[in-house]
Amino acid sequence: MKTLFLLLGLVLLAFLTVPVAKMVLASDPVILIETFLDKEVLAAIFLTLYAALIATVIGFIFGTPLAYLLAKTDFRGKRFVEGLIDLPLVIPHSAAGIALLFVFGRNYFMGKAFGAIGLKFLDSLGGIVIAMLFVSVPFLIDSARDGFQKVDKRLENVARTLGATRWQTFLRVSFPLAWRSIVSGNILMWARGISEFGAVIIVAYHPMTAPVLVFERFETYGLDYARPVAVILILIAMTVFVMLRLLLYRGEDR
Amino acid sequence: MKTLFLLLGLVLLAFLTVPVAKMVLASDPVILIETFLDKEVLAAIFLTLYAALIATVIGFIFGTPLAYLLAKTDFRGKRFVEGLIDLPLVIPHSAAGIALLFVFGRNYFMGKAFGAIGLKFLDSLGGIVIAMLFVSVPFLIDSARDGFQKVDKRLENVARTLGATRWQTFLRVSFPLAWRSIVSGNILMWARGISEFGAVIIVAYHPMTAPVLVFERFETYGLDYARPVAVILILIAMTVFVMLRLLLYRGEDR
Amino acid sequence: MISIRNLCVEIGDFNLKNANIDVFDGEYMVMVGPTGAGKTVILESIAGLCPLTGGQVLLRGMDVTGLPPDKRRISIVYQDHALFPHLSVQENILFGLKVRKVEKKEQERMLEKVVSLLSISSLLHRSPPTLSGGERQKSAMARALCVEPDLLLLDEPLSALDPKGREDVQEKLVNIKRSLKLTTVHVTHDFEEAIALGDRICVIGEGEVKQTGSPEEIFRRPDSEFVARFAMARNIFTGVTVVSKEGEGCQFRTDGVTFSAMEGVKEANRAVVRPEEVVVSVNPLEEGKMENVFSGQISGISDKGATLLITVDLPPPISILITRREFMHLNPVMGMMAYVGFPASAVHLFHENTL
Amino acid sequence: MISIRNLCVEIGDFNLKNANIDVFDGEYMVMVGPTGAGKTVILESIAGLCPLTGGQVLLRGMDVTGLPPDKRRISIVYQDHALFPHLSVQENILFGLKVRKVEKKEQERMLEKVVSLLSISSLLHRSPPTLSGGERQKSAMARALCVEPDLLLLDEPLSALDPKGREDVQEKLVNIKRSLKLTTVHVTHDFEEAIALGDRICVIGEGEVKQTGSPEEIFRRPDSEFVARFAMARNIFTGVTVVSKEGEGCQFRTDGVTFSAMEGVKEANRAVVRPEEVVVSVNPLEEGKMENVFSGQISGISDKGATLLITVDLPPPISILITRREFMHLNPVMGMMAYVGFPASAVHLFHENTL
Repeated sequence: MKTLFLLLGLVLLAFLTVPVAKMVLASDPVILIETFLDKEVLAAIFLTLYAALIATVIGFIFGTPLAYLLAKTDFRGKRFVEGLIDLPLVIPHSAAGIALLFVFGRNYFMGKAFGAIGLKFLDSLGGIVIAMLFVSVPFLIDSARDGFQKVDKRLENVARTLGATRWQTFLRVSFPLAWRSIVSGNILMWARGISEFGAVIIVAYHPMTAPVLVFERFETYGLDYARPVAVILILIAMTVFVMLRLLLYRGEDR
Repeated sequence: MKTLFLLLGLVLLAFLTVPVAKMVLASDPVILIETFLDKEVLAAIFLTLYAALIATVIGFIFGTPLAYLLAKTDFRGKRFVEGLIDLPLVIPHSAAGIALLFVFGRNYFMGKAFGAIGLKFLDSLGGIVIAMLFVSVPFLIDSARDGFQKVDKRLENVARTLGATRWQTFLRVSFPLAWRSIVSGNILMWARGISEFGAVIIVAYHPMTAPVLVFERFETYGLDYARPVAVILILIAMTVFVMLRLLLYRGEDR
Repeated sequence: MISIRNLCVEIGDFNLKNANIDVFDGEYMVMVGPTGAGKTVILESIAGLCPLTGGQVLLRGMDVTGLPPDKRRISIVYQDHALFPHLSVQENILFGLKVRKVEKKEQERMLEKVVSLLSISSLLHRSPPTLSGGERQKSAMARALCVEPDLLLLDEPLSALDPKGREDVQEKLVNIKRSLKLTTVHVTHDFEEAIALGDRICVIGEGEVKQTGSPEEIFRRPDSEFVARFAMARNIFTGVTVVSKEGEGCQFRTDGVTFSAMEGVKEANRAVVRPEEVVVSVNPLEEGKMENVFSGQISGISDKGATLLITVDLPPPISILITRREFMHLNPVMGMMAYVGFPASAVHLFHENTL
Repeated sequence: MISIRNLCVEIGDFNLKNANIDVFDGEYMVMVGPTGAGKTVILESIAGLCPLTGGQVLLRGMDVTGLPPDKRRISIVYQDHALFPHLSVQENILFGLKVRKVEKKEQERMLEKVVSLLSISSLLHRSPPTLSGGERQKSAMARALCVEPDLLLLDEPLSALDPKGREDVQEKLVNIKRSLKLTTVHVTHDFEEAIALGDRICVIGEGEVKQTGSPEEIFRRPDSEFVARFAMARNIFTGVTVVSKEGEGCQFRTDGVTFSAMEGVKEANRAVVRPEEVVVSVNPLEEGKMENVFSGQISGISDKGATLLITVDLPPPISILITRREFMHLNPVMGMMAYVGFPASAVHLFHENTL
């Protein structure tokens, strides 16, 4: 049985890794460096990392409390709320982009409100951030919720009886103990934000993020011109992800 | 503390739900029905559901054994393999599409091999399926692995001592007990497949899946023409997801 | 004094009805009941950590039912794993003082006090996961005492420990009891532990308070079958009471034999004779020394190591606890004739509601 | 016969070195040791469920070390939660016969046999999560017996049960032992359970087999401090042996007093006197009846409910176990003078390696 399972598993692993590995390894380093130094590419990469970072910070501020409430309290309709949070995973991202435009677009509701204070979303950094936030915040919430759930209720109880207020208990016990999962959720959210394409291309074709640039080059010049950009993007995303993950797992025996 | 947390959480929930709800509720039912009966739309929706289903079946066949091995055996580099499986979550999907083309494209490696038996991937159902498979199979593997991990090792031990072979133990104990998580993983994979856009648009712009159609209408005719298609797509994805989820959770107290 | 009035708690399957418990100042109360009897829930209700469906908790006459746990000055020590794993032992102990913003000097004074009381000065800079069970338990107790609580709640403090750790922690509990005179509620499923430590004992079972009293009372004068069984009073007889004419003493008739008892209880339908209060012999017992003398066949010998249980059919079977020393002297054999005797004072009568 | 030869297992922190255990055909062996001593791991090694780092398992002389668990005919019953939750009790019991493709008629015959042996006919169509602990344990035993194993392994079969379930399951275990004469290895941390059930007892501790022998041997003639402590032989004295001139009997000198013992052990440096074999009295004991007679002050009285422990300083403190009946007769008070005595046969000597 093990042999068959191993075989099936290896086929799948190969399917997941070979295309990426082959593309990365077959690239000419000289062309990669040239591409990397291309001003348009560099700007797109910087924009992507920066926008994803902003989205993650916003997600952290608003998502962590929600994760805590979902982990530690019980209320009617909790499962419904959990379903809502997973919504962005299920909705096609191009449709999600349309939905966001429908609220944040220049002529709509929030778009008008924010427009009055000079913040516009269509084809702007703001639009990229909300698109990234929408599609990647569930990863942060899920991970942080799991982290808070793993914190023993009794530790929080003990803190309360020792005189800690709810706030003190959260800051000194729950949060530090769920820290690993929260960081891990942040990394995942950032990585997902960097890689987002469908919602971003609808909300903001320009300024161009790296995934959109890959698509544009592919559409305009074809596969061979899109490849170096794709490779650089993959390398950056993977490096950040692997490095932070190693950092996080070090010393933890799971 | 609870009030502040609730407030922050509600803002985030509103951000996630209001755009979708507003778009769905503001749609004129007549236009929705008209759009739905549009041949192009209907064909795209059918193609999307069908292709995602094939991807899920393939994912089930190859992914379940891998999930079982990851849950039940220990080996050097296990964490590395787990990292590989999460690769598609981190890689920008447009870049993933390029990578897939690089292996399955007409002039490359697997593309040639499959081409010889008449199976082509670029701009075909086959291409859509592999794009969906690539980006959504991690969801199935993660969920199935969690399910297998929750199966008490001692139940499998008892089955072995009673005379069950490894196969019998898998089929009669591990699989039935992990069933819920496996089904849940399949649903999630299917839903993710339906909603995939970035990788699909690169590998197969035509035949057009629903998420690509939304993008194309948006690019060609603008927001107002893309919206009804987006709404229909969201409604279908959500209905399927919610129904199956309810079915699965019924009678389970979690 | 802490008073629990008509406490009702419902959590999942668990349901506690109208519990009334009083603990006097400086008293060490042991609450004992089978696993799953909801003892931890009662402690959490007292501390304000779990919502009540009814009832009140009074602390020194003041109703604290509405107060949040951090305002109650009630410390709780859980059975295990309740040290903050990300803090050192010292940081754990000082946690309560730090969140209350007690000044540094006072912190040091309290730290020194509890550390010497529990003899844990060598542990202060260790991390909880590296400690043994007993060390963890002592650290958790130090943390609980450091905030000078009005009431200390202990949740099965000895159950998760190996024999060595248990002895050590039990000794520390006796120290605390003697030197601090702190009002304490200790819950356990172990009846021996209750007898050894409790000033008073409260038996919980089937979702209610079954009986409260001194160890002697619970042990020798149970007022229900549940308590009698829980206190391992193996010999519980069903029968009827016949009050004797003189008014002093009474008779209890069960299954063909009649026991003499000291005091009558109205409508008593159960008699309890503790197995360690019965004398067994292979020779006829001297009459007159004991009010109840019977003979019968030995129908069971059960070896428990240091002690053994001998069962003799009077006809109703009665179990007698003897030590191995007595066993070797007696040398009983299954089926052999034996004589058993017990004083009237060993017969305790009570009324059991049977519906 | 099943023989375990030089078994070595390493899993995480756990490390078992060179364990040698023989279990004879039809024997009921109880393996006893503290929690965390690796008893479950030994059972899993015997069943082939966990990888060995060394050693062999022989079943009826055949080396089965390399056989997968489904080819060994060894059944295991875990402490709890080991019924397949998605199958009914009947399906659970028949699981082993179904996977072995035994024919229907034979399945029915075996089912009937084990069901009547364990009296669980009323449970057959229930689902495991609805059963009580004792019912689950009996169903799991039925499932294990249904495949007619050559060896039955029981992992703490009584530990997770409440007193009622425990009595019931223990009775069933005795039934099985009597009627099937099945070779059985039962592991537990409870010494009383081991004494009550074992034909022989094997004590495991600190990663090795400490002693194997009859209950009597383990109980009265421990050969290490570990076993003595585990068997609750509270009085362990360190000293030296002085063989008396006549060659029969010997003396053991410890801390200012000298005990007479029956048999000498070479270089014995420890003496054990079990607390239940010592007599205590407030009146001087008759000389001549017992070889060892001392007097001292009562320095401790510890109440365990049915029994009590009295400590008398000889000067070395010695504990004496008495029943409550004896206690009430004796009426001892702390600091009072008391006389203690025990025969030479109660003194057991052994040699403890001290490095």
